[in-house]
Amino acid sequence: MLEVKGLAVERGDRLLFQDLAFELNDGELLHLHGRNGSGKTTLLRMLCGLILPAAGEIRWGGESIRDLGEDFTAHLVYIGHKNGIKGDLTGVENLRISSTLDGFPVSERRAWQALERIGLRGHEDLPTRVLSQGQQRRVALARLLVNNAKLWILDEPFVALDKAAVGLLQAVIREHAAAGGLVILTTHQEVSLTRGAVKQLQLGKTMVAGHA
Amino acid sequence: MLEVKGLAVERGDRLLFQDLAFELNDGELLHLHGRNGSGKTTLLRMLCGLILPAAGEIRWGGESIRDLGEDFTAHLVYIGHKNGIKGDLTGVENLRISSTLDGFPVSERRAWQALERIGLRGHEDLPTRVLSQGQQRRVALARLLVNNAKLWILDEPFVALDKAAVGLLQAVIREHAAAGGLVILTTHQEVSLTRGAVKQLQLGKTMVAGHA
Amino acid sequence: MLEIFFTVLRRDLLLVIRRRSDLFTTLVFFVITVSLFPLGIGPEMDTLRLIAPGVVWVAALLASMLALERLFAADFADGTLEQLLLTPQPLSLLVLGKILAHWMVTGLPLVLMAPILGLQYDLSAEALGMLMLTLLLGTPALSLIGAIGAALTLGLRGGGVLVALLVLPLFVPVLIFGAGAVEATVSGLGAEGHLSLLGAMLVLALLLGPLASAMALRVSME
Amino acid sequence: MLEIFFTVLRRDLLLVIRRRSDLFTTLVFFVITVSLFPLGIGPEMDTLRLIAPGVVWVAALLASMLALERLFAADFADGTLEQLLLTPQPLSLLVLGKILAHWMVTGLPLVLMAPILGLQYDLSAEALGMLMLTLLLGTPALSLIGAIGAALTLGLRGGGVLVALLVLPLFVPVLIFGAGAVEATVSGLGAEGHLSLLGAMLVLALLLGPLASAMALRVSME
Amino acid sequence: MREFFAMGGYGLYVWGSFGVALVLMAAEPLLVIHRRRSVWRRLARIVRLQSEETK
Amino acid sequence: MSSRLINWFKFSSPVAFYPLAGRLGAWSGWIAAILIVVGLYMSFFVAPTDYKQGEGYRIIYVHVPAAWMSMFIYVVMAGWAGMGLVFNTRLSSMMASALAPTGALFAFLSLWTGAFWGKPMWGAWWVWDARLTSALILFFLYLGFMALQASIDEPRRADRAGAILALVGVVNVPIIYYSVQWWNTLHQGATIKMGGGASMDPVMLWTMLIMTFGFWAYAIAVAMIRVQAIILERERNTTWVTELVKAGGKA
Ligand code: HEM
Ligand SMILES: Nc1ncnc2c1ncn2[C@@H]1O[C@H](COP(=O)(O)OP(=O)(O)OP(=O)(O)O)[C@@H](O)[C@H]1O
Ligand SMILES: Nc1ncnc2c1ncn2[C@@H]1O[C@H](COP(=O)(O)OP(=O)(O)OP(=O)(O)O)[C@@H](O)[C@H]1O
Ligand SMILES: [Mg+2]
Ligand SMILES: [Mg+2]
Repeated sequence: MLEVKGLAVERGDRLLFQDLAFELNDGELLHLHGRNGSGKTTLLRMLCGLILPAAGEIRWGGESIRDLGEDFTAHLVYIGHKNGIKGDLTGVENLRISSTLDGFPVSERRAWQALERIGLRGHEDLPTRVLSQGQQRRVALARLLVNNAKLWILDEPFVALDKAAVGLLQAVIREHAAAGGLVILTTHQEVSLTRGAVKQLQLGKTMVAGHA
Repeated sequence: MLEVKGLAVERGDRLLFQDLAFELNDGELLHLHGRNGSGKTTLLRMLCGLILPAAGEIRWGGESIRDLGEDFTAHLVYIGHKNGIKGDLTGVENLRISSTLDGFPVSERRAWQALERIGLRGHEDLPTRVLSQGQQRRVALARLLVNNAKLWILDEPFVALDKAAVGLLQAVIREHAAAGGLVILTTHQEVSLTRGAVKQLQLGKTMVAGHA
Repeated sequence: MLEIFFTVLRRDLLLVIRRRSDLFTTLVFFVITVSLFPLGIGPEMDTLRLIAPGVVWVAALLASMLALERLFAADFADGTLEQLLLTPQPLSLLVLGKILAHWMVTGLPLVLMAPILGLQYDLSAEALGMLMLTLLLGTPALSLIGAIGAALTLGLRGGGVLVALLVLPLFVPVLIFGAGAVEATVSGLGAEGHLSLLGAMLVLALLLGPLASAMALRVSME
Repeated sequence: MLEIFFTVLRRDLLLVIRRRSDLFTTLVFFVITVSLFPLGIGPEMDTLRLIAPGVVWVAALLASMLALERLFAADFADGTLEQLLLTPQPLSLLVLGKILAHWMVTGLPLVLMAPILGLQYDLSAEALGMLMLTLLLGTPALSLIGAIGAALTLGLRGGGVLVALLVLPLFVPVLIFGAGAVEATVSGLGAEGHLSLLGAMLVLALLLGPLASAMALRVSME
Repeated sequence: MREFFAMGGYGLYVWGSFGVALVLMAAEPLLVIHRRRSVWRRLARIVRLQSEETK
Repeated sequence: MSSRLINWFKFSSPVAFYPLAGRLGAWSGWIAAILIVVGLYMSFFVAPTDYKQGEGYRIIYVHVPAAWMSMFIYVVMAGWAGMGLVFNTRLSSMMASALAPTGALFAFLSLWTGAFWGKPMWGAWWVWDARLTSALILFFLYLGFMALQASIDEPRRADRAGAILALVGVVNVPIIYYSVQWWNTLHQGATIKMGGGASMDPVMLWTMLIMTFGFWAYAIAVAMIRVQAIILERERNTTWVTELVKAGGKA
């Protein structure tokens, strides 16, 4: 489904990577490795079409994502470093608005259920601004539960989550892949999900090492 | 050195915790547990004196930290969810300014060394705004290397760090404790540091569970 | 299609209601600016009547310009703008929804408040009517044009000045014809010419604004 | 002690230099506001001369008020303010450093620019001098008083309006005596009374501003 | 009587002042009492609900 | 009984103060009503016509007490607020919040009645002289205090932030009071000076004093009732409030 060929990226004066190529098919999970600053976030945003590559091409079902435009974003959920939720709205409102815009409107009841499932019972109707770091992350991740987009691009989804939530999220991701979805994710944490039958991609092996 | 008695906190209508008490002495490390939203961040900010407790007292060397004021903050480094670095300044500038204000001015050379040690070689003089998530976290953490404050309060210091950096940071923390320093930290990640001879404190056991 | 438009509109209005006083920021600025002048200049009614249309229109222009900063910045900072770009919806439609919400919060109150402020300056009923009419045509044009500037300068160092420099040249004609129409009415001349020019600018802005802003947003998000 | 003060001062100035155009935001606003009036009002020199002190002072007040938002907000958002509170330094000293830097960036340029703008309004040399002098005394007072409001409303819903409501009552006297002194000079009267009042306000602001802002910051960071 | 209300030509001013003062000073206590009563009612309802729950 | 009267410190806690506030409120309410009715009767039927200003001068009987009260209440409010800030006592901050609206009311009345007096006396509703300007500022300080507290959700932060604003604003009070002496402005100087004798017809003086004491009692009454409402709101999670409500305690 997703094909990447000859991708290269420059930031500032640096060539972060070049000639990057991979392919991802239905039901596959790609784990993107690399040390801090190796360009993982940059690559993920590029796969979403937010950044134009310096060279190379990204194809979805055989067509370039640039040409597809909204026909590509319809199949995509991206959760980045930033949660993309409004602090002044409640969890339920955030979820309902974002899913309507994603093209999958959900009922009020469905939204409450999703938030409860992700462990926010009792906090569904607080403005997300007052929630803790991990709770805010959960609100963002609740989108995964109500969305039926095919391609999930997740940038360090486990950050700030406690163990129970990490477990839950892994189950959700596995389920999605089992149902034929595509997942690309990065994480520095050791999680069982990234072991086993998972594609691996390492970025920036050639970087200068600077450790003690 | 640090003594906490009968601490209670309200946020909104919720009582996050009450009657919390512990003591921490030279060379000890305290690992604060608790699920998302259990009040860890709130407690840490209270220990810094940023939030006034609803009840209870925090003492440093026998005196209340409110009365000590700047005599307490002189012994304290706090690194929170937010990095507390300016995106428009370079790593070196950030480090030198914050350490001057902390009362331990460092030379330009020393700052470069610290940043190199924490793995930012080649990125020391970029505005931190263009750095990756993990690199920005490293800039914030570099303060630990040049500071000789006694009490370190670290709120999820390992977030966004890659494995090499996590290892390095653990070594730095161990060293500090071995030299008689006090460390309080939270983390949801499994790290070797929090196993072994470490004090543990669990928050919010009584919270509503909402997991799938 | 329409549903999407209204979702965005509702979302932005909801946000304003939650922050309550965001609703008043622009209005308060406008009222303050207009009301401070009698303090600074002194209370002679003849002078005041003379400068009234200019003062009110300049204040409206400044208020609109300052409000531009809030059009996309908050969404940019918390990552929701990025998410809007990734929805399978025509971006210019989303942007139009945002601009409309923005105008309802920052422009419409000015239109409604202007006659009350005009009273301070002893304007005639007719002149007050014309003031409202010109503002009703002019402020949406300002919001639409301004959106382009706001989108172009998103996240740039010193966005504020840059926006001012980019949009002012396009704002000034609106100011001149707007204030001109009111002055013409005050001095008993016809204002049709001015009005039709204002209308034309509004139509043009409506056609160009959302499209250009959407393109600019894509560029700014890189 | 002094070293700390200068570290903060240097830090904030460095930040402004890095963002380059932050330096100009306030100035550009000031220049635009003052220059738009002749466009909105028409070019009669007599009217213009009459309203000049008021226009310039109102513009300076508005510019200072709008700039307040940037005094603490950025540091609050990225967590550096929290860190400042945790340094073992007297907070009011750090705050004084920040206010001074802020005034050098937002107030001083206005003082220097004012005579050039005054020329547009056909003011005499004497009046221009008085304009500069009053601004030199008045704008630091505005920054100092404004800092209290900015600190109190940090992170609140609708900070903008609230700041305006809190600081305007305290700004208005500065405006009245500032513009009053210039008007007195224009009409050939003595301005000493006005000036000494401005001076008194500055001294009072210097005593109260940093202390009260520091206390307010501690409260706002909770 | 009419003379009294005319206040020697100052009727508008005198009654404008006293009238507004009296109206506001009558309204404020009413509003405050209303506020206390409605707080009280809300608390009573909460207490009732709680006691029903625990039953 | 006697120990209860002596132990004032006890009343610094909301529990003990709540019933006291109820009684104080009721008593001063009646006193206020009586004094104001008497004062009004005197101002229209007993006090003589002024030889210079005719009947128009009667505005003085609301204007001056309202102006005094607006300043006095501000000082008291700032005092309570400051005490709350320094000693972290809840009740003092609640007292400050309870006084603010009444203070704002009197500030508004002094402006309003002043304007209605100025029009016939000076021929203008408003002039920018020192006293009027500083009185207007006082009004806005009250509004700012209330708006600031209203926009903060966390009650303790609201208390503390409001206190800082109130304390900063205290500077304004002496300015209002002495403005007529420091600058010769359009506004009249104080006829009744602190400590010095009065230069006024004794009947007029008494009328004004009665009105002032009436306003004073009024302010106490309203503030006490309001502070009761505030105590109930803020302490709603405590057991004593629950108990009180359960008992249907009419206090
Ligand atoms: C809080 C501030 C104020 C105080 C303490 C105050 C106090 C007084 C006092 C004591 C008098 C009586 C003077 C006498 O003995 O004849 C007076 C008169 C008067 N006040 Fe005020 N006043 C205040 C604000 C205002 C304001 C805001 C206005 C106008 C809007 C105003 C307008 C007047 C007028 C017109 C008189 C009558 C003056 C005259 O007899 O010529 N006052 N005020
Ligand atoms: N203007 C620039 N000049 C120089 N380098 C830049 C510039 N912009 C970005 N970079 C570099 O590009 C890289 C961006 O990396 P990216 O954010 O994709 O990293 P990442 O792999 O996601 O890291 P992390 O694990 O920390 O999230 C960083 O090394 C950064 O220093
Ligand atoms: N105004 C409020 N109303 C209700 N609840 C609030 C309010 N403010 C904060 N809270 C709650 O207080 C808690 C704050 O927790 P805190 O940020 O200390 O959690 P944490 O233990 O650090 O969590 P994490 O692991 O996610 O970082 C959250 O549960 C939040 O919902
Ligand atoms: Mg990254
Ligand atoms: Mg936390």
